[in-house]
Amino acid sequence: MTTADIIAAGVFRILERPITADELIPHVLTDAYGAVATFSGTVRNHARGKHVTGLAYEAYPEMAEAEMRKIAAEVYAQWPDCRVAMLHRIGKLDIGEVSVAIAVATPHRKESFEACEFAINRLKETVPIWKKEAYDDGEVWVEGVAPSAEGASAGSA
Amino acid sequence: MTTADIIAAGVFRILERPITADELIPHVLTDAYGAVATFSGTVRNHARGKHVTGLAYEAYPEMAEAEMRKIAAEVYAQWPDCRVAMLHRIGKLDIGEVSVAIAVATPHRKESFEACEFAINRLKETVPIWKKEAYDDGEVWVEGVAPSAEGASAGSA
Amino acid sequence: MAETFSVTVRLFAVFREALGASALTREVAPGTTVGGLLAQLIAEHPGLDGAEKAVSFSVNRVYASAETVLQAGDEVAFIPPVSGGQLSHGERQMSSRR
Amino acid sequence: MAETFSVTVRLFAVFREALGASALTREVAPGTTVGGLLAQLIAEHPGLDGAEKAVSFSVNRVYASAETVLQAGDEVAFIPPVSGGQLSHGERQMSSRR
Repeated sequence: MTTADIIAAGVFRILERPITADELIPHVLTDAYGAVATFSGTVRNHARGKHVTGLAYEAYPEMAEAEMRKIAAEVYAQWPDCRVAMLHRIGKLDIGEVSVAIAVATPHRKESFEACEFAINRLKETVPIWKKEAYDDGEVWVEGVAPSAEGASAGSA
Repeated sequence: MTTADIIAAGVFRILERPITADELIPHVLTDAYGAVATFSGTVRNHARGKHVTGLAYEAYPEMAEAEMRKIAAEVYAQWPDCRVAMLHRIGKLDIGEVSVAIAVATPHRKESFEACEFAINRLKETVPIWKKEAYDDGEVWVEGVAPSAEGASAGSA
Repeated sequence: MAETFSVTVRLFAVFREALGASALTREVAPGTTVGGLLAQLIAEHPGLDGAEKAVSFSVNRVYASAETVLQAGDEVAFIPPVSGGQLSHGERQMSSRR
Repeated sequence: MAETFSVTVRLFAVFREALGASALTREVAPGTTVGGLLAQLIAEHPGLDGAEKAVSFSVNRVYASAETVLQAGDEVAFIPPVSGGQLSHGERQMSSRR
């Protein structure tokens, strides 16, 4: 299989239901791999010094999944012998629930951690997903990183 | 709770049944944590250039669990605001099955990866667990790292 | 004046809330840029004041610069800063494209 | 000659297989070290030839040096190299105690 085939067959999804990292393991683990690193992002009860009472995620689903596949291509360029899969949940989440899950399988463990951390860092930078946090005294769209246009200048107006 | 209390209440187990990383998440995640990194070690179909047909793990269970708790103490010394849990399976395992699972929860993601990778590296160095690999042409106890006596000289005869 | 054509605008987060819609079909004049379209919408919707500060753009689901000239049938979106999240304790996430 | 006393020996992996037991109670003379006890067992069991090369020791479930002098009731084990595993592709694991 080519890298494009592997990415096309991979799991990169925006879902409106509870997600877990373990559900990704069958999609990344092969008999040749001995290591699986996962990352789960969960909803904290505090953020920006405030008590969080609720949280909702919104995505641009088609573009978010396309950006996840681009991240997978970046992962495979750096770690050719691995498999990565990613899920992001949207909608309302409770404290402690998983918002994002990534799994990376590799032959040996060092690369599984490296590739998994790279993938979540890139996902937080480029995948169009937004978070609205509710506090005791109101709610706000959390301002994060402004993604930049591919290659050249930043897309800021 | 003191660190000793946290370790005493933690999950550090040698088990003779299938294990998963996700089963550790409820034991490490609190409402204040937003990140969980896990590592699962799985049985590969190849090792040392040979086709692996089967594998069995054996442990010194009481000492293995005690060594896991020592690793937890090392983790908490370096990353005071986290929780770690570890499982290792013993007995016969099939290709693709999970032999070791570690989960680390932290407020933010960078520390979850760092602490989880530290924990699995230390587990592989110090926890008394042995692996017998079966190949098409025989079987062998896999030679790994000789643990050294605490502090001073190596325990090699 | 040349004939206008239509583009689809996908609206998310603050944009969806300010315009009360998750998508709209918009007539634009030839030569209109993505940034120009945003300026039009901001002028029409006071609730978007300041929304242009940190926004990024996509055209046909790919990040694009503000200067991108729209074509008939394009799907445009204004991308507020993505949710990001803290990389580490006390540390703001550093964006580094590779 | 001083009276002997008994220690428990836990046997794992190659030791368990060579001695055909997972534990045994052994009488030792005062002053016997953990390494000395291993030498006795190797002398008695030709199947253990070479087993002393990489082995570590534990006394009462804590790693101990070969020179540790046994006390009555001690639980001793000979710890073959732990299973380790490769840290990375093509790289042998580096042991670094911190």
